[in-house]
Amino acid sequence: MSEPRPRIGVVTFPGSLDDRDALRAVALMGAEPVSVWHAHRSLGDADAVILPGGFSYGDYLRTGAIARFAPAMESVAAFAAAGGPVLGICNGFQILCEAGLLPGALVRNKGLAFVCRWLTIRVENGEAGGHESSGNLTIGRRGELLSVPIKHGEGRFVASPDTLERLEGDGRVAFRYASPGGEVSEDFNPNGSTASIAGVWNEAGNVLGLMPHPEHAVDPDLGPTGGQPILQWLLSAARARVPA
Amino acid sequence: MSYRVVVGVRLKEGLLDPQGKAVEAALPSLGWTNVSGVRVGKEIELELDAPDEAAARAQVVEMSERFLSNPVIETFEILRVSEIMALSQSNQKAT
Amino acid sequence: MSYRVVVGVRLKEGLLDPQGKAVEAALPSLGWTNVSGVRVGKEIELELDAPDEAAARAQVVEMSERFLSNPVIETFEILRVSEIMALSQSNQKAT
Amino acid sequence: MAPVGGAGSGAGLTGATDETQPRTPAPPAEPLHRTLGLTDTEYAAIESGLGRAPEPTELAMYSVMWSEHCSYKSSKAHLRTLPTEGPRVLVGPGQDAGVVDVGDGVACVFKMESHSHPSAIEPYQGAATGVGGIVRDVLSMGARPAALLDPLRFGSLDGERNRYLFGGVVAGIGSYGNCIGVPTVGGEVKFADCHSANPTVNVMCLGFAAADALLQSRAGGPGSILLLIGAATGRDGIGGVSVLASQTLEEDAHESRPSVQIGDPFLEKLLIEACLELKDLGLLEGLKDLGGAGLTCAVSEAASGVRLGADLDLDRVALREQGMEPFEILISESQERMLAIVRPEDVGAAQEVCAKWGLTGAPVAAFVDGGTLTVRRGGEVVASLPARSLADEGPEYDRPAERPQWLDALSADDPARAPAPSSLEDAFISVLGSPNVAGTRWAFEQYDQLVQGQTLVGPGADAAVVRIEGTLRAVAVSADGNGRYGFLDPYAGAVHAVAEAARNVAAVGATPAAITNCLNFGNPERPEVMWQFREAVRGMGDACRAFGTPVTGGNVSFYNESAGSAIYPTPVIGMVGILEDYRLLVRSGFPAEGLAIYALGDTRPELGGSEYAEVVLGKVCGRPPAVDLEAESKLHRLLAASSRANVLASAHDCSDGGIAVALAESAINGGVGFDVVPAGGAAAHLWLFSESASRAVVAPALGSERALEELAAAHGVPCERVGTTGGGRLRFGDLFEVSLNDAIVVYESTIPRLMSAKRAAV
Ligand SMILES: Nc1ncnc2c1ncn2[C@@H]1O[C@H](COP(=O)(O)OP(=O)(O)O)[C@@H](O)[C@H]1O
Ligand SMILES: [Mg+2]
Repeated sequence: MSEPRPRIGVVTFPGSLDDRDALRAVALMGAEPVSVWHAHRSLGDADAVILPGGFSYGDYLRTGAIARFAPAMESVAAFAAAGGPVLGICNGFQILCEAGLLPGALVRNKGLAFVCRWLTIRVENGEAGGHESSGNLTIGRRGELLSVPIKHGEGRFVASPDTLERLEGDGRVAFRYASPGGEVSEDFNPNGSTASIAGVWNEAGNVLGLMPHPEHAVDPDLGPTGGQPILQWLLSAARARVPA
Repeated sequence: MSYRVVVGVRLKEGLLDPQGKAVEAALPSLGWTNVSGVRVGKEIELELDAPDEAAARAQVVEMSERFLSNPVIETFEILRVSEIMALSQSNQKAT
Repeated sequence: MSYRVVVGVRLKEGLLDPQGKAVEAALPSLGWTNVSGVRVGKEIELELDAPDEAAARAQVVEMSERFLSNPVIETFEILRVSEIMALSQSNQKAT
Repeated sequence: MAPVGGAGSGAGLTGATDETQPRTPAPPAEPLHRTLGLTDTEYAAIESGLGRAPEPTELAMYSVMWSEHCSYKSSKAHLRTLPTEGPRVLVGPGQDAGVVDVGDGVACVFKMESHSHPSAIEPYQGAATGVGGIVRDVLSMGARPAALLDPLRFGSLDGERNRYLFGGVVAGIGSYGNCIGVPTVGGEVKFADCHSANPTVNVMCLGFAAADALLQSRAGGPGSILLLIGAATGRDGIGGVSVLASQTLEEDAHESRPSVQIGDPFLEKLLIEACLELKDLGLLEGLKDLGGAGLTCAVSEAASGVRLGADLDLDRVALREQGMEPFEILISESQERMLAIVRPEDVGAAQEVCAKWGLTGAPVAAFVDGGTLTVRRGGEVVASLPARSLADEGPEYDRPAERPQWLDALSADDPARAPAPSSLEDAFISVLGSPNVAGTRWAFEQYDQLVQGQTLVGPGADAAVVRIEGTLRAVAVSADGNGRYGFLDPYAGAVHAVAEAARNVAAVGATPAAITNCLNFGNPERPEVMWQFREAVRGMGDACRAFGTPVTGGNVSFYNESAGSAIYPTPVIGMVGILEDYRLLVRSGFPAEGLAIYALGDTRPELGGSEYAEVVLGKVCGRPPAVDLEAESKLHRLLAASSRANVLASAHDCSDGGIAVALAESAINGGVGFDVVPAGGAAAHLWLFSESASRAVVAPALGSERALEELAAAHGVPCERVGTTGGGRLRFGDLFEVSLNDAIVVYESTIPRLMSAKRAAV
């Protein structure tokens, strides 16, 4: 018997842009892609959910500020509370922060300009909690390097000192921007993120948000494939929920 | 009654405001060497119906807390609340 | 003297304000059905040294015309000018 | 406050004056038609066509439709000489965008347009709305917009205003393209002093559709309903078409404030999705974008296209502002609007799709028999005109053209005769670090290059390559122009632009298929400009015929001049090529050490109009390099054949800066240095910097050297081994060498350094 094919839901908000890319990427990774419409409460029986990149509601007012009130977000919140795996990519990360499902916020890049480039991120905690398991439910070992693209104008992660302390202490910083050799420094911080943070986990470890775009780094014909381990985590977490 | 309200939404103190910094850095070369502490935030203007000014203000405070600002990164301030005269009275002073 | 000045910079009337429109469109579903005319602009706060309030205001007007606003599409308004007390006197009223 | 109602507000019609002013019409210094930019002859033609004097509203409609921008009155006669047909062309000029068949049932829709005039006044919004406009052109053919390119030209970045314009334009293109989810995959950034007051902002969009599911803007029959979808109509760009685009920018350009428009890319994204969903559901007979001249243009063209008339009810148009006059609604250029042509029974279903995307779809007009466009407001007829007369019967001029005398002296001054530079290394660094040659990462990192997930090659290469989902095919696309060549010889400049665009497309292994173009010129009422234009169109046509790449469409931007001083006559060519198997794509960087390097094509002592002449000798003079169209075609065929035979490890065309720059870019892009032996002895600078046409620098895959030589011989292309890849240095034999790292710094830091001089921040 082959492994069950998990259903991965991708929520399309008005202004979502990388929704079709996320659907294509999870299909390429072996999942069944499921489109979810922002105005509906149904998540389409998804085993995991992606909030994709883009400019939901034009990023007007604040990134994610309007999308987080969508009916589908009530379902996403309930799904996450019940332990369902949720991945927020770029605008999806911003929406999760606005919705309070992840701590902190994402503000304008330090350099003020939109930045689109391939770069390296370092895995800090391949799963939340700082421990390292070796199974499918981890993205990778600490220090592992992934080549992924970023493309955003508001990706500078900020949080209160308390929150930051907790994130670091609880092993919930998922990724940091790094040099190609894995060194973390301001020279390789593309947006001025606090402590070069590129992605964070929620407390329960089932919600992950990151600014880089793993869905654009899965197809070897297009470039490096550093997105695969990230989506693999989501697929594995989803598979674990598929009733046997 | 109709009120026009102006809300200012600002990045919290202590958060880096690169836009403010860029403005501040550009000013001296334009001849202003006497300016500091520049912060760039948002100004949101809106009109709303409310029974009285206090109610209008209270509603905008709630709106700002829940939606117009993000308390993780921003503070807000109601900068102005003014009554909008009905059109037929537009040239009269309110009593 | 030091003054803290707040300037509002807005899109000219008549020009489309996509941000204001999006905010306005979102409000009813959040329960505010009584809001209209939303415009989102910039609020710029700064501190400057000037001999007196009138001078401070005049300088900020010039700065706004030349630099803080883009006269092609924006207008501005000085929303507030307040004197900054020296630290030792911060709890006293200015005379 | 500056009074509203300057150049841009269609002064003379009541509604155009400032709302707060009492509406006392200004004393009529001039007849209305002249104020609106119509000549006495044009007015007479309108009057005799109608058999009566036009009402002011009608006159306003004619003035925008018969403007240069909409009627192509100065250029039409010349454009007609262009080759427009070929086996791959599905739709040629005359529609909103051209279409070629790329195989496997897929059509590629593409078009280029200028937004230079609005960008000169408000760079961010001007460029942003330019992107919006060209995207809607592609959308109107039923294609999903899939890629953007942005050929840009500015004055020197030493000037503060030029930095502001460049920064604003790039940010504006990024803001719009990024927000609608269309990747920006290529473009050009060039600098010349003649662009200081007149930046050139061209934008190209391409999209894909099933070849059997293209939409037509000529569609529908009597009774068909025209649904206006998208933004509410405001006083945007009132007079923008005829005034902004058809009159030379003067010092007081900022007075035309009301003509600046603000784009709403979020709304555009919704519009794209709604229109494509309408099409997929079979609810559309046809689709038209609203651009220049707004509703007047869209409705009259739609009706005239099917030889019908239309009843247009302005009461049904959703308005953003109060008190709008009929003429304002008719000619408003508010962005983010489309006109869908639907069967009456489908109106309800179509409106539901609009509502799903949060848009209104208002049935503003219906086609009627008889050819008359009748416009009503509050039940009253405000205009009643033959639709054809607006859309298709505009004036046409054969304007006088004359070769300027000043060209003789320039042509005679051949930079190849100047003494060799005292230091070849310094000359090389100057050329590599010239803003026209240096890397444009500063700009293209502000663009989303990846969204939609099909970008095989993005900005910074010869041609961008975009994969076609579900097939092995890809489209290669390049946008190119050469202002200096055009200035020195407009015929040659156009030939070079087409040749370079085709060469770029061929360098990645694709076969050039067809072009779109944007012709950027000065004031056509000046004979010397008209001569430049005529020559450029002739050159473009000749080159396209020689390469078998027909012209599927384009755009003409005149009046790019201030105080009698025009921009370089600059045709910008958007070339589309087809790659049958994207896995055979050839990249421009040296991928490995120890590969042989070959120069394809002949290098002659040609420095006229070259980058070397400008940055090292400080002059723009001489004759542009000769182009042998047959030799150029052979090179394209060789490059495509080499890709098919999988012989090449890298290929890069030779253009600005010559072989020296081509080699350096291959090294920088691949991260691998080289050692070459320059030819030419004492005149090595001619070999290094000559810009002879029809050349490329290639590295065959290890073991494929003979295969390349044989292919080249079979194609009749000179092919000479010049060196070997490897090491961390760019080594030009015994002449000089530069470390790869230093070269990267020179190449990558030029534009960021110039832009950091000081930034306008807010
Ligand atoms: N330089 C050109 N070469 C060929 N065709 C052109 C050129 N300029 C304009 N055209 C064609 O003329 C028609 C009108 O162009 P334009 O008014 O720019 O179209 P639209 O209003 O749809 O953007 C189009 O079909 C366009 O392709
Ligand atoms: Mg069009």
